[in-house]
Amino acid sequence: MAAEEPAAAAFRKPVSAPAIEVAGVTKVFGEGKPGAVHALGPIDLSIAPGSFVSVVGPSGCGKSTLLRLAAGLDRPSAGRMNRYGEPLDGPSRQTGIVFQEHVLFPWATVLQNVMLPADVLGLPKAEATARAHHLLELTGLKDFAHHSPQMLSGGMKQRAAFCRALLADPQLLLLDEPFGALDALTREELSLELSRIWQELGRTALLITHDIEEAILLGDRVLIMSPRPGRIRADIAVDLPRPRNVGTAALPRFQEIKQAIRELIFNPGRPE
Amino acid sequence: MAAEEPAAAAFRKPVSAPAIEVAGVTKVFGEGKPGAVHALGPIDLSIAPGSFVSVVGPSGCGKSTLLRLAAGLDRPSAGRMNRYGEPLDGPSRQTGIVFQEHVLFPWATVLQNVMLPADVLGLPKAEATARAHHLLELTGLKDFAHHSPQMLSGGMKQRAAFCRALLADPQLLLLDEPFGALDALTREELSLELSRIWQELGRTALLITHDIEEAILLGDRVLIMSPRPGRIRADIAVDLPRPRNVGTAALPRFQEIKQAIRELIFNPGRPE
Amino acid sequence: AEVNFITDFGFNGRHAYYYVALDKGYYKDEGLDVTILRGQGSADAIKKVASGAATLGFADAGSLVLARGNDGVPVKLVAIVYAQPPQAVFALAGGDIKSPKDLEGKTIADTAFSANRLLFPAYAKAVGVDPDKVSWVTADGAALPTMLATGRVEAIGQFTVGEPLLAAVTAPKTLVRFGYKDALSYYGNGIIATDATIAENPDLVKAFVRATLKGMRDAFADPAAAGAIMAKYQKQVDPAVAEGETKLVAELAEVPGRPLGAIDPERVANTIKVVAENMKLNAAVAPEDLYAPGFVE
Amino acid sequence: MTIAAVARPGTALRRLLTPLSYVAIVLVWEAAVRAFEVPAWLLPAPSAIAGAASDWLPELATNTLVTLRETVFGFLVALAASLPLAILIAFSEPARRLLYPILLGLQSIPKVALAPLITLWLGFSEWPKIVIVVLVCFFPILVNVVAGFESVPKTMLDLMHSLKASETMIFRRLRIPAAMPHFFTGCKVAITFAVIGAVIGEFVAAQSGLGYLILMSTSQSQTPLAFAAIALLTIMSIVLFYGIELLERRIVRWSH
Amino acid sequence: MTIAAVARPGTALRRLLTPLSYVAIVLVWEAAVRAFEVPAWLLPAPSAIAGAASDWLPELATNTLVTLRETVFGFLVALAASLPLAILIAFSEPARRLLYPILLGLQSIPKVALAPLITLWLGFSEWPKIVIVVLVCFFPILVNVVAGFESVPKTMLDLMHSLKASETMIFRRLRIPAAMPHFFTGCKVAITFAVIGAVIGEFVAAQSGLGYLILMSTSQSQTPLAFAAIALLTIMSIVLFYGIELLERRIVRWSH
Ligand SMILES: Nc1ncnc2c1ncn2[C@@H]1O[C@H](COP(=O)(O)OP(=O)(O)OP(=O)(O)O)[C@@H](O)[C@H]1O
Ligand SMILES: Nc1ncnc2c1ncn2[C@@H]1O[C@H](COP(=O)(O)OP(=O)(O)OP(=O)(O)O)[C@@H](O)[C@H]1O
Ligand SMILES: Cc1ncc(C[n+]2csc(CCO)c2C)c(N)n1
Ligand SMILES: [Mg+2]
Ligand SMILES: [Mg+2]
Repeated sequence: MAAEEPAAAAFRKPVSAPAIEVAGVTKVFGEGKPGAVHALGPIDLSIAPGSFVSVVGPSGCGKSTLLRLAAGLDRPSAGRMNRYGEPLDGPSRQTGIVFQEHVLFPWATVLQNVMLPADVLGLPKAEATARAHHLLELTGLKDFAHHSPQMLSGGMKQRAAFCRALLADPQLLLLDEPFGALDALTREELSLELSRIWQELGRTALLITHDIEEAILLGDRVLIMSPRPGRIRADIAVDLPRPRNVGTAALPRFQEIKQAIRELIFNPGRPE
Repeated sequence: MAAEEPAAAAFRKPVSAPAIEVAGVTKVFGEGKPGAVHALGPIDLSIAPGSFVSVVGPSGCGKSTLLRLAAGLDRPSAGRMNRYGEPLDGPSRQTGIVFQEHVLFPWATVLQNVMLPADVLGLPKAEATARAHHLLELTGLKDFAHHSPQMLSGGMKQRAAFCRALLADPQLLLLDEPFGALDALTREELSLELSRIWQELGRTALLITHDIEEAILLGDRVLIMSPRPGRIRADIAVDLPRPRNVGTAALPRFQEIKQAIRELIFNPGRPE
Repeated sequence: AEVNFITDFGFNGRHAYYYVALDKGYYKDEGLDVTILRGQGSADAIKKVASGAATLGFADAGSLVLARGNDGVPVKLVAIVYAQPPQAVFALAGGDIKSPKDLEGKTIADTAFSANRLLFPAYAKAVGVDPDKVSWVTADGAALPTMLATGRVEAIGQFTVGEPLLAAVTAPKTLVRFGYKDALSYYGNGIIATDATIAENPDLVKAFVRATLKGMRDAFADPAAAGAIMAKYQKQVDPAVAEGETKLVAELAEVPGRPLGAIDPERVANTIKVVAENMKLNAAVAPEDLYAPGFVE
Repeated sequence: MTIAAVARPGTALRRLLTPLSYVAIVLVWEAAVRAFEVPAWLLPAPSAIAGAASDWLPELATNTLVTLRETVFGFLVALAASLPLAILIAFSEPARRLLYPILLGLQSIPKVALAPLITLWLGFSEWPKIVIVVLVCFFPILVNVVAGFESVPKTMLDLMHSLKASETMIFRRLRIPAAMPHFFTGCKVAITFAVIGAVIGEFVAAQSGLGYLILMSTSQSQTPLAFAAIALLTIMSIVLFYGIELLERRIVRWSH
Repeated sequence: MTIAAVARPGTALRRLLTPLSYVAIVLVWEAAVRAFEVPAWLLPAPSAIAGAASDWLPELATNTLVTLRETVFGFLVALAASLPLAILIAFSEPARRLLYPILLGLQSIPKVALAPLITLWLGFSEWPKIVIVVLVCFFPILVNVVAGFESVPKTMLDLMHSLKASETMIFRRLRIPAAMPHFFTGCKVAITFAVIGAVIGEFVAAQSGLGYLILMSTSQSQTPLAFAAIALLTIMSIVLFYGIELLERRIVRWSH
């Protein structure tokens, strides 16, 4: 493995090296074949370490594609990508992902699913188990730890996937609509919980969401993407005080930003 | 098959026979076994033909379970269910469902997936194909008709499943978060499209959603469910004018109802 | 008439005389259109004849005793070919096996339940060997010659007519043979037909036997020619091997003072006795049940 | 679980259907043999077979044990051999291109033709028979397990890759559980061939076992005994098959 | 697609790995036979086998065709028989309980033992051989297809049930496509057994075919010829296997 672990790299490199840096990246599926889909880009993007970036954009515009590229699961068709100053050429153990299709292993219990990163990364078992139970409790899945995932509701599966992504306390969180299947109350609770964890531990996060309020409530920046092929139409700084909480959404500045974003989304004709 | 098709039954029965009638229904998974889950009820509910009922409730409270019971895919553990005055003892061809996990066949194209009900119900092919293309166009999937579902984004898959549910123009629509994976704009467009179709053709609809605005915008009534085991905590009539459109959400009455529902959800202590 | 004739096992040089009869038109002269089919062992050939899959066949008299006594198969001998026991034990020459007595303490390989093995006690007693001091192992027929050649076993069971092929494999080493015919007198293989065919179609049976015996006499008179004819029909058979085997068939078939093919009731009785003493026979078999007289003219 | 399990008649009756079907076949067979007076050497009546079986009970019992041991042992060896090979083949493209054709070649060689040679090479022991059992039954396991390893959904692979899981870890946590249903399908096919392999082995190189007994009874025209041995082999095979199915139901619970 | 396909060396080299591995085996074999002076009747050298093959070219060619025809025909009959049976078994619980054990019994009967009887019943024709091929190879198809039919995810079944689709429709639109990968796995296993079945049939009841040629040449100690026939059978089996795999890749595109 040529690439160093980003956590270590972060100490060696100038502090300013972005967690994720994307330059001129495009993605074309089935390149050269008939029916090829130009999904993304060109995109330029830089995510500072410790920042929280929200992404909103129309369905099919390439958000998940971008996230998979950032995770090192796919290679861009063109352009360069760095992670903590090093070329991004594969996944890193310091990344926690919630996939849009919350993937759970049907042969394992909910707890075993949540424990997967500890298993794979070889984390101390007792600690990890304690953390898993803590996360399950937090997400209201305590009573289902030893159930099989098939017995969970859609939203419960999503919460289990969320627990799994957080288990190893990764440096970088890549979240693809992690609360999409949750009711408003649970959603708010969990997103504030995420915000708290992120701030407390100083992690970096990239959140894809369709909920504009959520994007603002959590983000330092909100990226607004154009329809396919997805480009960054706007990059809006969220200058709201931290820590954020239920009250934040009531602030006039919040409403201002929300209105600005809604404008951008609902009147896509206006160029940025 | 003893049960008559509801479409026919609707003509014979007094017009007042509810489309769906639920009396004292409960659902316990794994009844009698250790780890049994009391998922739902007891629930009493009556859905008038031609009405649009929205359901909101916390994740895991039994919404999908209720929908599956209404679809005739599961049997209740206790209680009675009727469809258009007849005992509900299995699925009906007059029902269109969007499942929470938008199920698409990977071996078929998007168009073929959307055409499935026409195939199964033996509808005239040419007509159905025209309708399928119309629906794909409406949902922005025109260019992907001949792609395979694996090539779609999460939201695009959901839209394809939505097209499939509408293809055969069913009497009863059962929709489990059909727009959950869509961005705000697409979501609004499609939900208003649904509202239009429903009103135009005089169908009955049961919509599960986590979006309170969507629940109000579309529903004649909004059912608010309690946490598991899910019961109906509140049944709120939405006395907003029809047809609804983008402007509806701006009405003060809309905001009033929304506020009432938020109250109920975010302060679950208060009994109804 | 169409006649399916089934051999006892495969197509070997020892069957050359049937091909001689075929090649020289002896069957055709009798109005018979003969197809020679390959057998899977005597027990199988007997059943094939009994079931009508083959009209006539070539099978071991001992097997026939068992077939009648155990399974009640309605088949009889109509002519004998191996008028003396064909079974033998072979060892490599130049080793420490020189006489039958030397087999004591040795291991002999043979196919499962071959008559070589089952009748060995009779032979052993006749030549003064203790059969209990000889051990037997089982191997597939295809592997036997190689086992002897490679020294995996010290001796193998084989029909005397198998010697040429065996010699080809063990060459340059030569063989010692202990033939049961040197000590015992019972029948080996002969031509068989069902009771029904014998009763309903005796002329056909007679004609077949007649033509076969004619071919046999020709073959015995000129084994080299018989070998060449055989190889013409069965390319895989080496003419020299077929020639050698034909000579050995003659050794078994020709009994001084008896017409070729003729069945001696006394030997039939002795055959039954030997089988009954050495194998598991469920019901007694009378000599009349085993052969039909009058087909060898 | 079958599809029709939804519409279930009385459970007791359903349980009995399998044994009843066997009984029915035996009865029809007996009746047919008697009605058409089929001779014993062509097709013996079940009663005649049962008679032979009771006459030869001790021999049948000991020989059944011999064949059973060879079958099970050979099957286990095949299992032990084919699992690492399947892993190697699924794991590495070069291994797949090198090994798969060779194993396929090995499977393709008609074992009935090879059996005598194997005896020649391995001498008089249990081994020729076990090698034949292994050669006859490793392939269904191998092919099914390879297919199972490759049946893993891409989304699950992505999950593991996102954790930078080693191939070993992906095997342990993902491919192996995902391949379990295929593995059992392969085992169920293989075990029936293992029994057949044992018989082939015994035909060619044995002093005991049911195959040997069949050979003996055939060569001595004891047809009912041959059928008794065949019946025992069939029963052995069925019992082993359902034994594996039982194991499968205990282990693979999630696919339902 | 293998897992390791991600890390791919030169494609041309990879393509050549399979043939090269075969060539390597043959060369090692030749060298070993020469070095240790293995006698031809124990293990002939590839060159000796090639020599025999060229001497017997016309016979080998015609007999190969005979065996190929039996194999393919028997395989197709097995396919035609096992697909409806698999549907019946997956479709109906009583059919499963009645039929599956019987078919399992049929599979479990050692065909080597049964083959002589089948010839007795069917006489000297093509049929005993084809029946044996069918009996030897129907089971892997059946078991795999049944497993395939049952591998359908519950969510997809719910979708079909919600449309009140008939069982026929569920089969056509859901179970059959879902079972395709299993079906091909079964076919790949079955085709190799079909070749073996043809050889067993020819051993017992044939006057032509490669199995017959093996038997004839072995009985006359023409070992190189026997090996040439075995080699041809192996090649036939490999070609048929990869032919099915090719078909699979054209038809099953979605599982990747
Ligand atoms: N494997 C693939 N093959 C071909 N096209 C693909 C593939 N994956 C994605 N696409 C295409 O790329 C485009 C972007 O997809 P992506 O999943 O990134 O969208 P998204 O922004 O996440 O949408 P959503 O909000 O609906 O999830 C879509 O048009 C999709 O059809
Ligand atoms: N097959 C099953 N076996 C056991 N328990 C189940 C099963 N299906 C659902 N449940 C349980 O029933 C309860 C209700 O599930 P349901 O899917 O109806 O919730 P929901 O309201 O749709 O939630 P969400 O909004 O998260 O989709 C949950 O606690 C779930 O664990
Ligand atoms: C004497 C003798 N020579 C060679 C073989 C080799 N062999 C064993 S099996 C087989 C194929 C047909 O059975 C071949 C060629 C043998 N067994 N016996
Ligand atoms: Mg997406
Ligand atoms: Mg749900």
